[in-house]
Amino acid sequence: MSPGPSLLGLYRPGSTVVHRAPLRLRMAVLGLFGVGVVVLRGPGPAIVAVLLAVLTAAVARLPLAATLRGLRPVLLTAAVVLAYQTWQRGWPVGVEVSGDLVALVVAGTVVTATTPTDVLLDGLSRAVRPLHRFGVPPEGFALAVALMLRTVPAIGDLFTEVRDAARARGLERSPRAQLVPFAVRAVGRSRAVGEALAARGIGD
Amino acid sequence: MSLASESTARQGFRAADLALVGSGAAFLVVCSLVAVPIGPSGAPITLQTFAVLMLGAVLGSRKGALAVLLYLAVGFAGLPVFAEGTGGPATFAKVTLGYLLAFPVGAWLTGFVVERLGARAGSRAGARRPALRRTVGLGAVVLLGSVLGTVVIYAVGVPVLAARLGMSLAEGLAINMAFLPVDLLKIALVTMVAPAVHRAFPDLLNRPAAMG
Amino acid sequence: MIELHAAGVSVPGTSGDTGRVLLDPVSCTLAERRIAVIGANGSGKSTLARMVNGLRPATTGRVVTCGLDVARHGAAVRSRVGFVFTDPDAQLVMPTALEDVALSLRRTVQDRAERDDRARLVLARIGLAEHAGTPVHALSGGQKQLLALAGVLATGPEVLVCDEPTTLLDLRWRRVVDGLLEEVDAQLLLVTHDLDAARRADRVLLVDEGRVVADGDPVATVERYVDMMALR
Amino acid sequence: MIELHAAGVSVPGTSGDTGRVLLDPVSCTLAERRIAVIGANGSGKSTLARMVNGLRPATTGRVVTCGLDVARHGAAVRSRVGFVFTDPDAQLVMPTALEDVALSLRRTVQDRAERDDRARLVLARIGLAEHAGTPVHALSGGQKQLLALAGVLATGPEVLVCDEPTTLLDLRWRRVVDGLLEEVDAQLLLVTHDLDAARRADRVLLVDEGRVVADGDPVATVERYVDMMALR
Ligand SMILES: Nc1ncnc2c1ncn2[C@@H]1O[C@H](COP(=O)(O)OP(=O)(O)OP(=O)(O)O)[C@@H](O)[C@H]1O
Ligand SMILES: Nc1ncnc2c1ncn2[C@@H]1O[C@H](COP(=O)(O)OP(=O)(O)OP(=O)(O)O)[C@@H](O)[C@H]1O
Ligand SMILES: O=C(O)CCCC[C@@H]1SC[C@@H]2NC(=O)N[C@@H]21
Ligand SMILES: [Mg+2]
Ligand SMILES: [Mg+2]
Repeated sequence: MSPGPSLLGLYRPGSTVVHRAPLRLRMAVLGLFGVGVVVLRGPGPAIVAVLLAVLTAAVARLPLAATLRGLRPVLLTAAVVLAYQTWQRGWPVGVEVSGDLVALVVAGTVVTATTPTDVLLDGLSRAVRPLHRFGVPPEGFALAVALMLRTVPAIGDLFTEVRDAARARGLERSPRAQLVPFAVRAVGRSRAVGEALAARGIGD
Repeated sequence: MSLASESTARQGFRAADLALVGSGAAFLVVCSLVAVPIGPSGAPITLQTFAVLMLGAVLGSRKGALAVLLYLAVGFAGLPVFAEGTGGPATFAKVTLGYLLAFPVGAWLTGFVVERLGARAGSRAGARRPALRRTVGLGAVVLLGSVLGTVVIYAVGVPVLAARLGMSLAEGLAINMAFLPVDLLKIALVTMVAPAVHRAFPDLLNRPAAMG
Repeated sequence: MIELHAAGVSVPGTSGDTGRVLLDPVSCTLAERRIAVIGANGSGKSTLARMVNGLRPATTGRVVTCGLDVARHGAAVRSRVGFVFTDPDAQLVMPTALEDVALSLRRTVQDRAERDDRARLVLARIGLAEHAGTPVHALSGGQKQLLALAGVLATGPEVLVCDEPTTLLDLRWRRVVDGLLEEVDAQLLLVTHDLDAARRADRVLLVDEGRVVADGDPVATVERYVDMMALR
Repeated sequence: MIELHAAGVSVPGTSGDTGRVLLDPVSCTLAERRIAVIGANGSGKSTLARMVNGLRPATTGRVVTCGLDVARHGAAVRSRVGFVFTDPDAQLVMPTALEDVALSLRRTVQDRAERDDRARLVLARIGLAEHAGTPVHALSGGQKQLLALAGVLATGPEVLVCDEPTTLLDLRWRRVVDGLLEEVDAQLLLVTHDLDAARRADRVLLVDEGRVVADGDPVATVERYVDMMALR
C-alpha cells in the first residue's frame, strides 16, 4: 500500500474571499448554518440552504468535477432518501431531509477545501497544549500526527509481509495465521519506535 | 527500586505510549480504507469497528481511546481518513457522524472491560493454568468487552443515522441490521487475536499509567 | 528442481510513470543441490527467490517448481517449498516459540501432545529448549532467526528457499545454520551476502540490476561479483 | 565516558518461574574512543548497550554516562548519547527524510526555517540531499540506516551507541556506514558481529552468557572469541 496522494488532504488552494476569510469566521458561519438547517423545518428552507451552500462553493471556485466526485456517495444517499421518504411520508419530508443532507455536506466541503490541513492541525495542536497539565506532552499531538502518517504505509507493508510469510508456510487462508502475527508485529514495531523515540530524547 | 529510577522508567513509557497511540491511529486509518458500500443508506461496511475494538482490547482504555481520538482529530482537520475518503468539517454532516463520535467511547469501554476483568482472567486465577486455558479466559473477557463496545457504537450511531435520514429509530435499526453479521465476525476476530497479542506482550496492560 | 522459462517480473506503472522491470526474463533449470544467489542490494535477488514459490508471481514466462506450474498450483507448491525470510519477525506467526514450531507440525502430526513433544525436540536441537514458553519478541535477533529456520525445516520441504537467513547470526550459529542447511534433505536456493557460503554452493547466480548476469562456477562467479562491486 | 559500577540486569520471574539474569553485574570504566562489544547471539550485548543510556534500566548497581547517573537523569543522558538500532525502520519516525533530521534538531535549534536549513546540510553531508522530501518509507535499507545515523549525529552526541548498525546492509552500504562511523566525533560503543570492525577498535568487550568474560586488547579478545566459538 502506498502513502499515495489519497492522504494529501482535501485542500484546494485558492485566493477567493472564502479562502481569505479567517478560519474562525468560516467555522462559526458553518456552525450557524448547521443550526439553521436543523431548526428551520420544511422543504422551503432546505432548498434555500442547498442554494446558499452551492453558491458559496461557486464563490470559492471549487473545481466542479473533483468536488462532485467527492460528493458522489452523499448525493446517492440523498437521492435514495428523497425517494424513500417521498414514498413513506410525502414529498415535503423527502425534500427537506435530502436537502438538509446535501446542504450541510456541501457547506462542510467548502470549509474543508478552503483550509489547508496543516493549518487545522496546527490550530488543534495549540488547542490541546493546555492539556499539558494532564500529562499530554507539549508537541505530543503534532508528533503523534507525524508518527501516524509515517506508520500508515508501514502498516500496509507489514500486512503484505505477514501475509506472504503465512502463505510461504502453506497457511494460505488462515485468518489466525495472518491476523495474529500482524497484530503482534504491529505492537512490536510500535514498541521499537517507542524505544527509538526515547533514545532520541523525544517524549522525555 | 528507588523513586529516581522509576521516574526514568516512566519517561521511557511516555515515548512508548506516543508510539502505540500513533501507530494505533494509523491502523484505524488503514482499516477505514476498506469500505464496501451496502445499499445507499450512506453507511458502508468498513473495518473501522474491528480496529476500534482491537485498539481498546490491545492498548487498554486510555491509549485505545486516545488513538481513536487522534484519528478523529486528523479526520475532522481535513485528512480524508474517514470511510469513502471523506474528512474535514464536512464530516459533521455525514449520516455516520454518530458512529464516528462513538468510536472513542467504544474503544474505551472495550479496554476498560479487558483491563478490569482481563487481569484476573489472565494472571491471578490463571497463574497455574496452562497457557491455553488462560487464553480462553481472556478470550471470554475480550468477547464481552467487544460486544459492549459494539453496543455503544450502535447506541449513538443508530439514532444519529435515523435523525439524519428523517426516519424513526425502528427504521434506523433496520438499516443497521445489515451490519450485524459483519460486525459479529469482527467481534470474533478481535476475540481470537487480542488474547494472542497479550500472550506475546504479557506486560501490555500491566504497565503503570504513563503520561500522568 | 526449479525450472524458469523466460520468467520475469515487472510492476505496472501507476498513473504517470511507465512501470519497472524488477527482473528481466530468465530461463534456466536449477537442478543442483545447493544454489546460491548473490548480488547488490536492490538487484533483484529476493524477487527471484519469491518467484520460485509464487509469492511474487512471474508477470511473464513460466515457473515450474517440484514439477508444478507455480501460477496454477501456487498453494501446492508453497506446501512443498520452505521459505526462510531475512527478517524472522515476519515469519514467526505464533506468540511463543513452542507454539510456532508446533504450528508447522500441524500437517504431519495430528496428536497435540505428540506435536508439542516433537516441537520441543526441534527447539532443543537449535539450543532454544529453555525458551519454549518465551514470547517470540523477547528472543534475541539471532534466536529468532534460528527459530524461523527450525519452523520451516520441521515441515520437511522438498525445496528450501532462504533469503539471507544468517544476517543476524554470530559465528557459531552461522556455522550451525550452515551445517543445518548442509545436511538438509532438500534442494537449497540460498540468497546471501555471505560470499564464503556462496563459494561452497554447487552453482551461483549473480544478479545485477534486475538481470542474471552470471551463472555457473561458484568461485569464478563470486570473484566476478567482488570485482564488480570494487568498481562502484 | 561510560562507567559501570556493578551494573547488571535481570528480569523478575513471572508466575511460576524464577526470573533470569540477562547481564551479570559488571564494573568497568570505558574511556577509549572506540569500544567494540562482541559475543554470541543472546549473550547480552544489546542488553549491555541499552543499559548505557537507560533504555534497559540496570536492576542492580549504577551506570554513569557522561558523568550523569543514568537512573536519575535518564532524559539528560539520552540527550547526550546517540543510539543507532539494527533495524532503521522503527527508528525513523517522521514521514519524510528532512522532517526526521529536523526532529533531532528541535532541542538545539528553535527557529523552524533555520532547523530545516541545518537538516538539509546534514542530509547533504551523507549524500541524501536529493531525498529531503522523499517519504522515509520509500528509501532503501542502506539509505534508511544512513538517515538514522544522520538523525543521531545531528544532535552532536558525546557518546554514540550502535547496536549492529550494518547487519542488515550489503557490502557497499556497509562500507559507507563504517566509513561514517570511523570519522564520527564521539565516543563510540559498537555492538557488532563483524570481527574486522571489532579488531579496529581501541578496546573490545567479549560478552558470553550474560557475563563480560574478556575485556581489553582488540586482537587478543577477538581471537579468544573465535577460539571459544570453535569449541562449541
Ligand atoms: N512493488 C514494487 N514496486 C516497485 N519497485 C519494487 C517493488 N518491489 C521491489 N521493488 C524494487 O525492485 C528491486 C529489486 O528488489 P529485491 O528485493 O529483489 O532486491 P534484493 O536484491 O533482494 O535486495 P536486498 O539485498 O536489499 O535484499 C529494488 O530496487 C526494489 O526497490
Ligand atoms: N524480557 C525478557 N525476558 C526474558 N528473557 C529476555 C528478555 N529480554 C531479553 N531476554 C533474553 O536475554 C538474552 C540477552 O539478550 P540480548 O538481546 O542482549 O542478546 P544479544 O547479545 O544482543 O544477541 P544478538 O546477537 O542475537 O542480538 C537473550 O537470551 C534473550 O532471550
Ligand atoms: O463515516 C465513517 O467513517 C464512519 C462509518 C461508520 C460505519 C458503521 S460503524 C458500525 C457499522 N458497521 C460497519 O461495518 N459499518 C457501520
Ligand atoms: Mg532481498
Ligand atoms: Mg542484540
